[in-house]
Amino acid sequence: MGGLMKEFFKGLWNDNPTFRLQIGLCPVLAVTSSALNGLGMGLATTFVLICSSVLISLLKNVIPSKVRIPCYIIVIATFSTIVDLVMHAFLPDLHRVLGIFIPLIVVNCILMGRAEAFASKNSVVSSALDGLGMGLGFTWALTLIGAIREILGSGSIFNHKFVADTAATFGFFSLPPGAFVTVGILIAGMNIISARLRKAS
Amino acid sequence: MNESVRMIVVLTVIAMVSGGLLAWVNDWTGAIISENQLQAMMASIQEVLPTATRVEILSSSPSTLVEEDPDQAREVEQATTEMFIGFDDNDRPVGYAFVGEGPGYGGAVRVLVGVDGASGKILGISIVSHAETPGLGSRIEEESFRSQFVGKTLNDPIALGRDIDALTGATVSSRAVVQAVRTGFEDASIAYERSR
Amino acid sequence: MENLRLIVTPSPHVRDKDTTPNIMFAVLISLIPVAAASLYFFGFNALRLILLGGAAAVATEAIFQKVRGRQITISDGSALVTGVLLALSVPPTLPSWMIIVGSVVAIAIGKQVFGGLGHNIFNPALVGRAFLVASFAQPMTTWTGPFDTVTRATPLVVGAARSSLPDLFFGSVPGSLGETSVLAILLGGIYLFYKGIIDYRITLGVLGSAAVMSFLTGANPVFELFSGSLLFAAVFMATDMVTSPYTPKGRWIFGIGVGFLIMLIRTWGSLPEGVTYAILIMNAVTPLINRWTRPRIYGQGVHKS
Amino acid sequence: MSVKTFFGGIHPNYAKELTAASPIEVLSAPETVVVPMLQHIGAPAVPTVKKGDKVLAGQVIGEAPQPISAPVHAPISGTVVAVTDRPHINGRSVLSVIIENDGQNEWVELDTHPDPVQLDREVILSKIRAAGIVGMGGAGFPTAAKLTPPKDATIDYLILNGAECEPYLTADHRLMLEYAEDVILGAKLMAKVCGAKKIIIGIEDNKMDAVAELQKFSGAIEIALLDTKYPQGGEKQLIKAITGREVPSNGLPFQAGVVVQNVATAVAVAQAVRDGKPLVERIVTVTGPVINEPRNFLVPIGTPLQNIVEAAGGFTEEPGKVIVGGPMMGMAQVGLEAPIVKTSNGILALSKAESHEPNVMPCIKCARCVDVCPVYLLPLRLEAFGMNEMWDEAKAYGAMDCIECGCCTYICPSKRPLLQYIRVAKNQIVAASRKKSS
Amino acid sequence: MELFYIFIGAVFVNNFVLVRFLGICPFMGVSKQTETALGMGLATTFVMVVSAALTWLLQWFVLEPFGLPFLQTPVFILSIASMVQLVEMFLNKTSPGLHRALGIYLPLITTNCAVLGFSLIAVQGAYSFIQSIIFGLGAGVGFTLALMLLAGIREEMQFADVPEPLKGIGIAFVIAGLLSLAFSGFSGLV
Ligand SMILES: Cc1cc2nc3c(=O)[nH]c(=O)nc-3n(C[C@H](O)[C@H](O)[C@H](O)COP(=O)(O)O)c2cc1C
Ligand SMILES: Cc1cc2nc3c(=O)[nH]c(=O)nc-3n(C[C@H](O)[C@H](O)[C@H](O)COP(=O)(O)O)c2cc1C
Ligand SMILES: Cc1cc2nc3c(=O)[nH]c(=O)nc-3n(C[C@H](O)[C@H](O)[C@H](O)COP(=O)(O)O)c2cc1C
Ligand SMILES: Cc1cc2nc3c(=O)[nH]c(=O)nc-3n(C[C@H](O)[C@H](O)[C@H](O)CO)c2cc1C
Ligand code: SF4
Ligand code: SF4
Ligand code: SF4
Ligand code: SF4
Ligand code: FES
Repeated sequence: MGGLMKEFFKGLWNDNPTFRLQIGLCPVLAVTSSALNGLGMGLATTFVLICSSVLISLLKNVIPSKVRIPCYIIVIATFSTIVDLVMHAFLPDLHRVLGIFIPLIVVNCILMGRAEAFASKNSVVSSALDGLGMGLGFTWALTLIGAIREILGSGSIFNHKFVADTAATFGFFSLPPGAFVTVGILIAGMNIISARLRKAS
Repeated sequence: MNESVRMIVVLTVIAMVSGGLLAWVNDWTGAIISENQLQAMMASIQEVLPTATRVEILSSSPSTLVEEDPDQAREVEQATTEMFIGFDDNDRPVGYAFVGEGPGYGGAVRVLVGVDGASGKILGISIVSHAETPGLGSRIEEESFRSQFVGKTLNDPIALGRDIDALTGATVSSRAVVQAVRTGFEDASIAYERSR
Repeated sequence: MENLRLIVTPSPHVRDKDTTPNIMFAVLISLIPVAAASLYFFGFNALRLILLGGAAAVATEAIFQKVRGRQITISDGSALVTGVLLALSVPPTLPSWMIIVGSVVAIAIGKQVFGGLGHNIFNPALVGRAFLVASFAQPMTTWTGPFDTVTRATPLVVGAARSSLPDLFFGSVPGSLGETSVLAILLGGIYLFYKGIIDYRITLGVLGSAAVMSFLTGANPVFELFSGSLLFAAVFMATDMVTSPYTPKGRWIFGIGVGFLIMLIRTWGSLPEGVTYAILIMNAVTPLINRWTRPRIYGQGVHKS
Repeated sequence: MSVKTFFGGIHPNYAKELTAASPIEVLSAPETVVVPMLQHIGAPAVPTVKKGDKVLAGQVIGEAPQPISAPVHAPISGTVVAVTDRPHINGRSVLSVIIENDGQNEWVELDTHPDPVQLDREVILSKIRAAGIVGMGGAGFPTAAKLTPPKDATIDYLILNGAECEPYLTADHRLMLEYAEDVILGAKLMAKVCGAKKIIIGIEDNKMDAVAELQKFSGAIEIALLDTKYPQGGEKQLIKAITGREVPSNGLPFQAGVVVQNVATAVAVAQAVRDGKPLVERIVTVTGPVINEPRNFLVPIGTPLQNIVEAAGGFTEEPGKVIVGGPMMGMAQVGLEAPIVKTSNGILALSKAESHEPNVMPCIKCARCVDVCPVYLLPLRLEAFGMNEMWDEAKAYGAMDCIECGCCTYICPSKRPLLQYIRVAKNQIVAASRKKSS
Repeated sequence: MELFYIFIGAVFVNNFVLVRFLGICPFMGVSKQTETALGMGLATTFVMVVSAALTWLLQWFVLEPFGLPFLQTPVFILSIASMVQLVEMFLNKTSPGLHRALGIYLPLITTNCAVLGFSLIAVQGAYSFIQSIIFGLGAGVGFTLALMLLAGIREEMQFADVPEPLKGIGIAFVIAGLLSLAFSGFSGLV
């Protein structure tokens, strides 16, 4: 069981896709102007990640290795498209903000990376946990970035404004440059914390 | 099974299952999506044409306007793209709404304008889409800015600095709205007259 | 004479007396006419912004160096230059807390994250300014006239036809603190040039290409050079040596590029003034310019007879 | 006359007024002289005397083992008291012959020629080689070797280097004033040997009196006035300023059709061929803010620094640095024990205040070092490569073309030790290429 | 003129990397050296132009006429991936030199969302065939430009005393942010 939990926890910190592996970066920057957008994108990605991990793990003995990449692409693309359509139908506002980054989940290399490196070699349960951990690691990173940018840039959190409408906020953080700078500084923060943890242990 | 036959079979099966699944999801969501979009548009039109209970789409591309009057072609090209006519309970046209577009600070600003059919006065405008700077250009969405257009007719200047005040620090965005309203208005009124 | 304790170091054994702190303080001296003009035209606001901008920059630098455990080098004057230049490039009515934020960002994000003096890629004062514009676009684009606090449009917005050349020359026009007086900027620039601190290639490159561009687009070159922050930037900001190329040819390219981009943005962009961005963009190209304009080394490419 | 110059360079405080007007005084030989076997570029000379031998002034005490080397002669008459390693001004220990002065000043028989220009080219060359003459402008390359370029090379110009661009030094200046006739004779002899079509003497325009003096004898020889700027006397800069040509990178001056010789070398050549005198003495400027009575001396080679400083009245205060050579390229000394050699043109003493290493700050990319580099390098970049051990990049950016003039280090407002790191890079590049070839 | 605006817009005003946030992974991953950055940029530009043509044909001659726009994502990504494979094989056969220069980058590009993202945007924008191709060229050139600028700056950073926690990717993000800030000066140009 401890082994399984490890599959789950590694995505949250040590192998965090955003802060550690630096993969799947486009949505990290593009859709994090608010915490809610970050959360939505994170959960959508997590959904695709779990589904495709499970499916690929199930099919691992069926798929010939020569065509495995196209197969993975189809599986991932299918789930991305499903998320895209469903979100369009039921969460139209969020869908509009996330825009093409929902279909782009298919090229997010967290997906391909996990399919190739993990799901194709492991059991259904550990693949699901791996996907869940990676997805939640991605989700918390996006939500945190979104929250910071939203607080600084718009003076609100999860769309609840906590400053007067007329108050000046650091609009920089809502804009593209603010996205890059926020992520850069958060990566530095993660490095500091990790260095401390390493020293402590 | 031969290796390459297996490859082809597996790939085909996966692709077909995927295609089928997507087709089903698309069917299921497609209706909801178009319904949503219609609802959203209706809600906006309702906002600018309060008395209308039913809306008809008049034209959704410039070409329908151009056909009869080649002289208008040049202007029309950059103006009205979408136009709607509102009817009251008695199926009498009460006015029309059109989408106008103007170049803003961060890209095109699209504005929905509602006009009273009888008086030719603007009933209200709403901003359909824009990419202006939050807190600066985005203030074109504010009621106080939009309300300046209410009551204007084609005989009014509808010009920045004359009868419309720009938002401080956002002249570009303000001008985009004014231009979207003014140019759209001219073409749309011709189209509306013809349609009656 | 038996027990001489001699110092042994490699040659050369003599050094020029100019030092980096001297250079920074010379820039501050050269800013005196500009600062004086801004005090004259904008009064207390000018004093307030210059003092706060300078102090916040110096304090940020000290804190950053303290946290990093580095030697605190605020006495070299470079942070003060950044703070003062930032203050001189903002509108007179900017709230105090905003100039402080600008200075903190200029030093923290513009300079210290790169490793401090000499390592930064982008002009720190302009990083601070661009941050302020992105965050507080309205206060950063609201100008008041000289001697009063009535909001007025700058000459760039009003246009050449409605601006008086003498007003532009002496500085009696709305604008950012340091940019209005052509005379004061020229005085400072001549001093810097005389002291060998600024490179004529950059300044002439900016002014020359802007003049040519405005001539080609049918604008009035004199008006274009005298209005907005073009001249101020050409003298004090494009010339920041840390963020401009170090090859002779590169400096021409840099200056011409800045002038060209300023006029491009002024003429076709949606910003009335593109100086900040023009310089930041050329700052970004500077490493590539340096790499591609290496001087031919003496004797290379010469055939051995 | 128009003033010629090159691109780059610096204008340090020249401080030549301390000694420019002091005529050359002959310094009598000390009790003992220490004559190093290595005073030139190339293989060290091999001692031909041993402890206890009696020697005459002008007698060979070290033989050249191969063409790129130079024989060494006794500057005085006396007894060899030791042949052993002694401190050299280059900071290392070098095999030296120590001679105790017998006070007789007895000379070997000298072979004189009243009209040396008529001599055969080969004869002149062999006399130059036998006299142990090496470049006296600094590097000490054996003059005979430099005068015999490969057969297929054509030499258009012989340039005499009278620039003396190092601050403080006036040895060459006084030499041109007081030995003008020998300078011209030496030039003619060397031109004959190397087949140069034209002789040009390059002199900085702060020595107009020397120009006037030389013009009395120069005849067809041209004098080129040069801007007063360091390193005007650098061989490559001189060639560029006077002929507009460049020495190919990694090449030698003859490949640009030029041979450059220092004016003191010319005098030594004249005296060797006409008077048969080997190179056993040279002119040295003793100067600096803490020297009691700065002046110029004609000094027997092998005289310890100590004796020369004392002859100039000693120090006014304890010095911080004593340098052999000028302030730009000279060697800082650990003490005053080492002797003067053929290439030492000055002794410079700086005060403690002037000797402290300045506070180093980060490079602000002001490009002053770029603007002064006379070989158009990017010193700031080379320094960074040197510090970060990026030897390949340093090589690609021309580190090996650096002439080590020190202009970059001099001018840097952040007081960065640019040249120091460039030297490190050069050494590493040489070491790497040696390793590859072996 | 229209085409010119599309090109300038894609290169400067709505730079794919700095404003639209597409292709960030290679932007961060392959920008340590200017030489490799140029290789990656050129390879990506090439793939973009080819996939502009390919996806335009697929969209307007296959997906739309058969009522299958919902299959856009899988169809595009599969065809881009196969196209890259073909291009690689083709290059290998015909021009080993070019293959050596660009080959190592080609497989990376398939999973670079700039290419797929570009195709989706081009379809949304309802560009004509020629416009699509120019748009693809602009997107690629814009990507190359941003990549080169970042690489030039990051090379400079090896001499800089960057704070330890920011070293490497952290400072690269800050630099990208400042690049993006500088590029905001281009807004409104077209
Ligand atoms: C970062 C930034 C964002 C801007 N955003 C807008 C905007 O959204 N709308 C606008 O009209 N002007 C915007 N501007 C300002 C315009 O470029 C221009 O300065 C202004 O419209 C000038 O007119 P005004 O100050 O007289 O209103 C922005 C400026 C900057 C620097
Ligand atoms: C930076 C630098 C400056 C030099 N300045 C002089 C000078 O002023 N006078 C001089 O005779 N040699 C000077 N030299 C040495 C010359 O380059 C050259 O070696 C010399 O003139 C050759 O003559 P020689 O072999 O007779 O010494 C300098 C060398 C360097 C590298
Ligand atoms: C290893 C070496 C080989 C040289 N070979 C020759 C040569 O073959 N011919 C020549 O004219 N000079 C030769 N030189 C002399 C140089 O051209 C130059 O005059 C000498 O290094 C002194 O220059 P400096 O005093 O400027 O440093 C050589 C110098 C060195 C260091
Ligand atoms: C001529 C000159 C111009 C300068 N211009 C600026 C400037 O525009 N902005 C700035 O932050 N610092 C400027 N500085 C100061 C200094 O270069 C700056 O603090 C460094 O960029 C920080 O590494 C200038 C310095 C000099 C000598
Ligand atoms: S620096 Fe060189 S050229 Fe100048 S005087 Fe000294 S030895 Fe001669
Ligand atoms: S002179 Fe010094 S500070 Fe200036 S660029 Fe050269 S090394 Fe840097
Ligand atoms: S790099 Fe070498 S040649 Fe250039 S100035 Fe420095 S020491 Fe002189
Ligand atoms: S494979 Fe994709 S996600 Fe991974 S680094 Fe490359 S582009 Fe980024
Ligand atoms: S390139 Fe866009 S997510 Fe990686």
